[in-house]
Amino acid sequence: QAKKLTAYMGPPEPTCAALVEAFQKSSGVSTTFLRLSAGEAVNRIRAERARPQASVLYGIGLPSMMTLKSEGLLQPYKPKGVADIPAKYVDPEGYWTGIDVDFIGFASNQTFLKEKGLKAPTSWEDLTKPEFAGQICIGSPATSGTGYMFLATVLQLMGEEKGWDYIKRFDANVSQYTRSGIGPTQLVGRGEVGLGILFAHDILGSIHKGFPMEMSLPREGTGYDLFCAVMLKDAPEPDAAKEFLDWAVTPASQETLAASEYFDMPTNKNAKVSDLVKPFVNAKLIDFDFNWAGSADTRKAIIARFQNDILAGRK
Amino acid sequence: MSAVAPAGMTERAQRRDWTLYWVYPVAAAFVLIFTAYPMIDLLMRAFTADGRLSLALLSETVADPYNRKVFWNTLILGATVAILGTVLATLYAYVIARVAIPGKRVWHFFALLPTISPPILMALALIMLYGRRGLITHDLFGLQTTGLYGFTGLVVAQLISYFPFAYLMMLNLFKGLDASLEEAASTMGANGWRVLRTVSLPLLVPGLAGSMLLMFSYSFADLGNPLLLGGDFPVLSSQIYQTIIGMYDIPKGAALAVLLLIPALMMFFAHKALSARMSFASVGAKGSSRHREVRHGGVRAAGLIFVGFITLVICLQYGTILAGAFTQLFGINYSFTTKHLVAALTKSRGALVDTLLLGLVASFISVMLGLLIAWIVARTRARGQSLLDFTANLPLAIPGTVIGLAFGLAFNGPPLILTGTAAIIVAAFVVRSLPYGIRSGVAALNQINRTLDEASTTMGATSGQTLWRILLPIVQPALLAGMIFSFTRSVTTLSAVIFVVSPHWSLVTPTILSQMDRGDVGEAAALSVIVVVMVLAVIHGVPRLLGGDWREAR
Amino acid sequence: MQQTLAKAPVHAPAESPVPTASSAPAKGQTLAKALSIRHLDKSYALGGGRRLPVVTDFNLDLAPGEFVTLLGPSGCGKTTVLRTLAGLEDFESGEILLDSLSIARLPAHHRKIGLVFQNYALFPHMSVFENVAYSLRLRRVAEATVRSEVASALAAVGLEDYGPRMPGQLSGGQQQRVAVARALVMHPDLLLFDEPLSNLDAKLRVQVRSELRRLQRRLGTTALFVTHDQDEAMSLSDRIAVMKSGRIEQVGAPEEIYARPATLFVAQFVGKVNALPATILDEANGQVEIEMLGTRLRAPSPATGLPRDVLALLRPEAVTLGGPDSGLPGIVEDIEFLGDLTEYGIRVGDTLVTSVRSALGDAWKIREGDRVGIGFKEQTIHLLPRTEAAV
Amino acid sequence: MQQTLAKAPVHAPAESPVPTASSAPAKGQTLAKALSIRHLDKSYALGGGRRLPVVTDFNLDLAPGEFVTLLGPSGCGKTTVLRTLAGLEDFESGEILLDSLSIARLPAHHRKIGLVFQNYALFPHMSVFENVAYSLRLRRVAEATVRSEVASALAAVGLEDYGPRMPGQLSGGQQQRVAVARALVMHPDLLLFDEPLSNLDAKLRVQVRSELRRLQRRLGTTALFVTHDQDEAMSLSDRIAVMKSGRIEQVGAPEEIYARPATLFVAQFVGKVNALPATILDEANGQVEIEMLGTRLRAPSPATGLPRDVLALLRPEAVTLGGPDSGLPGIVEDIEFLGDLTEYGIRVGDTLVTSVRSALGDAWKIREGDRVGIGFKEQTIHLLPRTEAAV
Ligand SMILES: Nc1ncnc2c1ncn2[C@@H]1O[C@H](COP(=O)(O)OP(=O)(O)OP(=O)(O)O)[C@@H](O)[C@H]1O
Ligand SMILES: Nc1ncnc2c1ncn2[C@@H]1O[C@H](COP(=O)(O)OP(=O)(O)OP(=O)(O)O)[C@@H](O)[C@H]1O
Ligand SMILES: [Fe+3]
Ligand SMILES: [Mg+2]
Ligand SMILES: [Mg+2]
Repeated sequence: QAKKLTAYMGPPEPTCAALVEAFQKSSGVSTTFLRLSAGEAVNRIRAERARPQASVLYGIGLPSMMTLKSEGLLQPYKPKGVADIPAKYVDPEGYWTGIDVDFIGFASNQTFLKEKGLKAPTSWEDLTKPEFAGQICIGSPATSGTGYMFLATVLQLMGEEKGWDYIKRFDANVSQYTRSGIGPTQLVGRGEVGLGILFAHDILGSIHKGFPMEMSLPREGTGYDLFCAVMLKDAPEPDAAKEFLDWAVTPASQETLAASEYFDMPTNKNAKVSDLVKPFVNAKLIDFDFNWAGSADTRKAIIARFQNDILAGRK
Repeated sequence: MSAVAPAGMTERAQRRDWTLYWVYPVAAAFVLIFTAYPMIDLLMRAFTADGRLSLALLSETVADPYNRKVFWNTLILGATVAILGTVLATLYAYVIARVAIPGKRVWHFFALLPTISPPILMALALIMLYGRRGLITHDLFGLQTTGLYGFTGLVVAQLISYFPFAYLMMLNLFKGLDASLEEAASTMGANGWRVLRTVSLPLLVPGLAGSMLLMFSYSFADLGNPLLLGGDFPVLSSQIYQTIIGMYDIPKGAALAVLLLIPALMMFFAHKALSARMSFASVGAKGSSRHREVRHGGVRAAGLIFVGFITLVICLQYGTILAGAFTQLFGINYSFTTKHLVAALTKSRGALVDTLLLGLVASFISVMLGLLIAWIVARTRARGQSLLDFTANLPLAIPGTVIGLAFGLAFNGPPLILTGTAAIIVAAFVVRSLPYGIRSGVAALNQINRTLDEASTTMGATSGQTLWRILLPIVQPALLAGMIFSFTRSVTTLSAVIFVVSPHWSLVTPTILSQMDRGDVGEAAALSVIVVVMVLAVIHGVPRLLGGDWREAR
Repeated sequence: MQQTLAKAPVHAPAESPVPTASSAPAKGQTLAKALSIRHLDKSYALGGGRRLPVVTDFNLDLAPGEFVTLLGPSGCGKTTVLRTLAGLEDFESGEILLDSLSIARLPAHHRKIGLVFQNYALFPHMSVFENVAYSLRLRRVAEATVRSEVASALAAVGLEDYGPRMPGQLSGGQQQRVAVARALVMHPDLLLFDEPLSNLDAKLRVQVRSELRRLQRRLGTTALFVTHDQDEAMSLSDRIAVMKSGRIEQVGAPEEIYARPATLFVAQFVGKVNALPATILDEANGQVEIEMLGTRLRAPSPATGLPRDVLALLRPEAVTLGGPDSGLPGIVEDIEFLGDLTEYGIRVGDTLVTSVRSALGDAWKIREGDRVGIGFKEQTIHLLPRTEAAV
Repeated sequence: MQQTLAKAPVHAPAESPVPTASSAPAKGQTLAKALSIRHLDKSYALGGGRRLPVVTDFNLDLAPGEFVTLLGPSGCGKTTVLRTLAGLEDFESGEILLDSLSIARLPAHHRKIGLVFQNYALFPHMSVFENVAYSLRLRRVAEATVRSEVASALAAVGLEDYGPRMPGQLSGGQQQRVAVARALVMHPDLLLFDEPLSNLDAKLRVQVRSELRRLQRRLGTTALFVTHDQDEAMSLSDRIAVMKSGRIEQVGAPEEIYARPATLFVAQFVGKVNALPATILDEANGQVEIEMLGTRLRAPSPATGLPRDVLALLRPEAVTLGGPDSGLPGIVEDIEFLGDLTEYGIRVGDTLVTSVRSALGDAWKIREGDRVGIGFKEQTIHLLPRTEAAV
């Protein structure tokens, strides 16, 4: 009798489909998936606490995973090939395993740069320059992982006080906070705004699609997120779930990501990196404190302050 | 007639007959289980702190100045959209129903197109047309405006999206007016405008109020537009969304939802009081429904220009989407391609089929249920009908996200577990379109002279038979409109289903959303075009299947 | 004698309906039913908590198969009575009995009472045929029967060919006739008609009403008929009930109502009448001697005792016109041509006396201003106490 | 002579309306206007591309201030004619002139034509007062004037106290009267009435119609009145136009229509008539000798030449009843009581002859089966060619 698996997944639909297909081929487990954003996934898993519908959650950022873990919604499992993955990308308790890494980058519209005779920003401070007034777009920290990651990065890098001060100055240049983190790609791509703060894979994906965009990184270092695979508490299909997690850490699995136009850095040392990502393999990443950023309290505090100090002030 | 009366019915109702005895419980049960229960379940979260009843959370929410600003924003936006939308809809309906202009079928068709507006994409089309680099604002008029983001953009977007519903409602009411009343006015010297102002509109006051309520509520519940175009104009729906999705804070989201309920409640009761005072039955007794058209040259020209302008705006929207579906990368690379269409048809076939199926089932249920509740409200004096009416109408005011979440939370555990089934999706669809079914049903029933019911009754028909054989056929157009509405609404709703879709039942809108999220505008546009075509096929096909008469309705 | 009475000689006394069927009921029909309305009270809410009493202590009994007409001025409550009988209005108190069984608490659709609405109430979405067939369809009558019943009902109202039309495509009179056919076809226990022929021309009205009367007799259905047309009331009814402000003023056979009205109101309502002040001088052998218009006359003595001061009621057709030297001298003041009759207003002293006669072909043509002599058919004089207020 | 004619003696010949105002128009009123309808054709779409011709080559002229009644059977097109005049229906061809100016292309609200609808068409959202005041408000008449005008219009129809009521709270007859008041108050150039009194009882009807006629005269408004009531037509109208299937059959003064109908249809439509086959034997000095029912009679000679075989038309009131030995012997077969008159069907050989007389107070009471002798008022006999098909 064929095994079955139900998975909630974060990556774009085609990537999920490609992953699931590859997994089915290699394991024979017939798999259904549902694509969800981070917030949707967390709330759904909470809502389904009494009667979980899925066994696996894949491709959601670490902060959300930590929320789930703290609420007792995850079940520890160490996948078989976990040794090939650097220790900092794996939960010592075995609740989560990192699959791919993505970092915050700056996307610039080339037409915009050319028209105004400007250069792409290469430091956090560049973003507060008057040339960029009303030209920056970023996912809202309240609804998107990208926006939250940006806030957390800035606060970690600059410290609480200077961080908020920076954000205030940064806000003066912001044209719009979008619902989803990826929202700015459309706006930057079409020249609605000049700059976007985005996860690198979103920028690279847009460049790949043909938008006149380029990517740059802050030289002070940038924050990153770790996209993980986990097994859910009381998973209805535990065996298939384990099989999936085992497969998820393999190079073959991680290479499927790039093959489906999802441009991330795989965590498995043996996995090949796609050409678009290669120039950024050595990007300077800060030592991101997921424990701090992922805790529900931090999250609430940061977002509340952002809303009251920053958003409420905009007319 | 004897037997024991179920609780909650008046003496009068008892003397009627048995129909009420099954209709009422069925309707009440549905509303209790699928509207009241999840909503109460969710709202309870706003009133509990540490497992005990408390107002702490609520007062904290109200005290927050940011929330208050958001609250007023919501009200102002709602009022603006309600008033402007009703005015537009009434004018449009008037021109179509009463002014002699050519091409009415075409104008009617385009006015209804936005009911099938695919989520997010409409807003994106707006950006592409009227944004900073918009084809019209920038490329045509050389403007670099950010006016689209914020209040103005929201008003425009919500008007385009929601005016058709009000239009449909007003059109049916205009058609139902007793023609001889307007004729009488015109023989007494009233020109077209005066007839409209002194006779038609006053008779339509309940309908106008209903339309306002509808627009108000849609504006309240709209999430997609505020998220995309809201800019620095936050409203409650997006605030609730951010609180729940962004901060994972369900209780606070619920508290905000309570805030949203206050104006919704007020609107609801104001409308109810108004229509109770001002409904005048006219159709069907001795009246006639052959209306004369206004032939005045100036009026015709003005009507044509007005209708043409609105149609142009709508066409531009859909033109943009169509262009997006068939070009490599709209706005950047205009070379023609069918690859998006092929991709949409192959990859999303499952979602399309599921959506069609569930949408049809849901629209049928919601229309029938809506009519039954409308009948209870408009034609019986059963006790508790007001409460039933109110509860069933609640979802009007609540953002789909909240309903979806409430569903997800409530039906995941005992006593009723529906998570992962098709039933929960259908129920969510039905709950969301039921209010429209009820409102248009009540409006239509109120236009039917009671002597028709009475004639039927004296000839031996039970109230059920009267409902089925007399009222139902006469309100058929309204019913069909309701069904079309419900179907399109179900097919295009996003927020409500995001928490109830399951891996086993996928729907088109979440798919479009994720395509948009990953930047596959072409594929999203292609899928939207398919949805539009599919819905049009249903709208035109179902009536034909149900018999010639139904076609009249549109 | 009235023709209709000759065939259906049932005059039930007011309080005890005689349960004999007036005519042999048609095969398959149940026996005709008696209707009894006792002490009916009904008012309408006017808003602001005020109520308008519309029907007050209304009593009426119909024998099985009887055809009674309700006459009364506009707004007196006729429609309200019918609607209450049909179960469409609640009422405050009273009792409605159909064959001694109370139907007051029965819902309308169980009453088997057919009502022809004053405003027709045709179903706008059904063809004429389907409108008429409606009650049969409700009872799941076989299609063939439906066809023949509907066809004959439509034929009865002269609309054989209109079956496929929609009500909106009919003239007012045609719609009204459909409403009548629709009620006839359901073979109810009681038929209520609310001015069912008001929009028909005289010729058609006579035709439809005699057809209607024929059908009602054949089916033996008890019927209550509201009309504002005296001719109709007189020629159709077994008995006539005259209403005034929600009460019954008088019930009786048409001739009785016409010749011996109980009140001045009734007298005036069922036809033109001369109400002349008179004084009783003497009474003997069933005759009274009265003084009126300055002359002495003999009139039939009324059943009940009367005061000295009375009103003498004289129908215009009981006032004859002759040459200036015959009878009482008068001057013609007013002439109105009414087709078959011409009406004359004759001034006698201070009083205007109305007389009618068929002027057609009269050798002697009367003109305004002519001097005439008037006479009275004395045996038609009907006396009422003078206290009776003039209407 | 007819009273109304005495006061408004305007009989315009059909094709050339005489532009004299029949009565002095009230102060501040514009002069009365003549109406001329020429060759009007109108049909309704029946669906499926078929059309139903309803009005065909309709011609009618009204002199200024004239009051003409349109009579005709149900469904003959009366309402359609009125609606077309008011501008509520399109028509295929023809011309409508008001004082020689074509109004055919004028929209309804510019025509200044008042129409009382057959179905009242009261505005349900306005009180009775506001309904009547509507046209005045449209013309921004001063509030004080509105009050007095509305009050007097309501008084004219006997509804002084009903101003604040809503139409839904009125009886049928009350609604109808409000509709009449509403049309009167607007002082139109042309007043169209579509059976405006059909739901009123005889007494009220007489009252409202004389009030209506008085107002129409005072204002000098030209009026076209549809009714199905012959008495009404006869007593109200300057002239009567009889319609049949969308055409005018005859136009003329009431007496003319009644005494000298142009066709059998007209004769039958405006009253009961005996149409007896007769043969012309001889003609001399404006008299003809005819044979009828086996006897010889003298009748007035008709204006136009006639074939030998004719129909002799005799109104029932021109048939007198006497003792069995007087006149032609006959047997009473049928008696119908109609209030002021009683109708008798008398068999003479194979033929049933109808006679009416006021039976009231007659010493000699006729019963069914009695033998009687009948006589004829010969000078009222009206002859028509026999080819004229019986209706
Ligand atoms: N809208 C319509 N569509 C089709 N036929 C119609 C329509 N209205 C009226 N008719 C038909 O036209 C004819 C004339 O109608 P109209 O209403 O003018 O009659 P009428 O003379 O006023 O009759 P009545 O005295 O019964 O009111 C009728 O035979 C009627 O059936
Ligand atoms: N719904 C109502 N609310 C208040 N008053 C009403 C209502 N319906 C009728 N009336 C009043 O009740 C009285 C009786 O009305 P009803 O309709 O019974 O009269 P009717 O005798 O049928 O008169 P008509 O001959 O004019 O039809 C009238 O004075 C009317 O104004
Ligand atoms: Fe939604
Ligand atoms: Mg009535
Ligand atoms: Mg008519």
